[in-house]
Amino acid sequence: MKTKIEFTHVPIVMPPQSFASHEIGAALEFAGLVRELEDGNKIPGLHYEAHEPMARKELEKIFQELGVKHPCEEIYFSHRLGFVPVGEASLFIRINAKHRQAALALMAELIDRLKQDVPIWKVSQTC
Amino acid sequence: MKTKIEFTHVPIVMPPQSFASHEIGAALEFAGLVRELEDGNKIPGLHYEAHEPMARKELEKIFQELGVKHPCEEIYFSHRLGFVPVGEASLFIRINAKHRQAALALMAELIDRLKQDVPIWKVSQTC
Amino acid sequence: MKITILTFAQTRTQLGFGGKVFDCEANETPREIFRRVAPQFDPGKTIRVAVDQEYADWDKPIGNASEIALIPPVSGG
Amino acid sequence: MKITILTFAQTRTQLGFGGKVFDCEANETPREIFRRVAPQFDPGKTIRVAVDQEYADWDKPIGNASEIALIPPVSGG
Repeated sequence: MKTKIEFTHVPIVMPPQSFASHEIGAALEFAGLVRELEDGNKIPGLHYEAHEPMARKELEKIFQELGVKHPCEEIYFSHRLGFVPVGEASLFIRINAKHRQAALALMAELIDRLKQDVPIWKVSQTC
Repeated sequence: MKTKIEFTHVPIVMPPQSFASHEIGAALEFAGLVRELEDGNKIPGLHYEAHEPMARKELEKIFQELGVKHPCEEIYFSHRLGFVPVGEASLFIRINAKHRQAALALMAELIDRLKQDVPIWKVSQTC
Repeated sequence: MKITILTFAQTRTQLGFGGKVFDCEANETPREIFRRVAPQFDPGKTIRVAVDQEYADWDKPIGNASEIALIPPVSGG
Repeated sequence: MKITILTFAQTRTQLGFGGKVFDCEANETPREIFRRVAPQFDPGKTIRVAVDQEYADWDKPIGNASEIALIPPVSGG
């Protein structure tokens, strides 16, 4: 499984798709966008921070673990840090796989694990 | 829920994203690609055909039904018909939702239902 | 009355046409119509029938429908 | 030996620094080190600790580690 992790302080730009093989049947992309209402309050955006080297290590562990359960060919993961305005993407994940079931299951579990174990924090404006 | 269904005989071109509201937190896109091996045999591509007016009706029914279980804001559905070469997309689905769980669940169930009930067929070259 | 019969994928090969208009009666069922117009054709358990673009019962009269379609197992995506 | 202590999100506010180097001993645990360098800080049950960028036990000696990080509940995505 080919994996790539990026952290960026500027808007996430999705790299163009280039399929590693003709056996990829499912290309799944997820973008997580900052919503205008945070706990019922209108916000201009969110600040994100990370323990970046540890986040990379945790992500690699999660990729390996989930890749065994849900075999996929490629994972591209990008998280924005710093201020992210409402309507822009804080997170972008692309998963390419032979079969859609593996791609969908890996995507769902990866985002769950991200929100449990990967040292990234959103900090609201007032902090 | 805003929905759009397209059938096209030329390569699928994803329309640019434009988020209907600042409350969309999850943008999920799935592309189904034609794989080189079909039942173990190398193929140049697949032919797709549909009972198009019935397929639209079935899809609208499925959207409404799944949208109740998994509230989402927008579904864009495009299926290519005619010959689709290996490596190109036969199917493209975009789902925008407030929350990722609804988008992921709707995507998974929509594709399952598509493959059960929507009158679209892939016909291998030898037919 | 007239009914349009549509076929897809392997049913088009089996019946030898994609779409064709036949005479029929409102009290005929899809199964009866196909027995009459394509006696060699057996829908078996896997081929569904759609009447006016909705999945329908093989053994329910078609009423004032204008289209019957044979729906072999679908394989979109 | 020297240890770098990193803090994030609310723990940075609570401790008043983002990263700082302290003296410590290999047989000290993260809990003991924080009691010494930030006596007012209580990790409670929700703040985890990472030693050399791996989740670790609050009560296990740090050995020859070079970094301890406070990991309050994460909220990426």
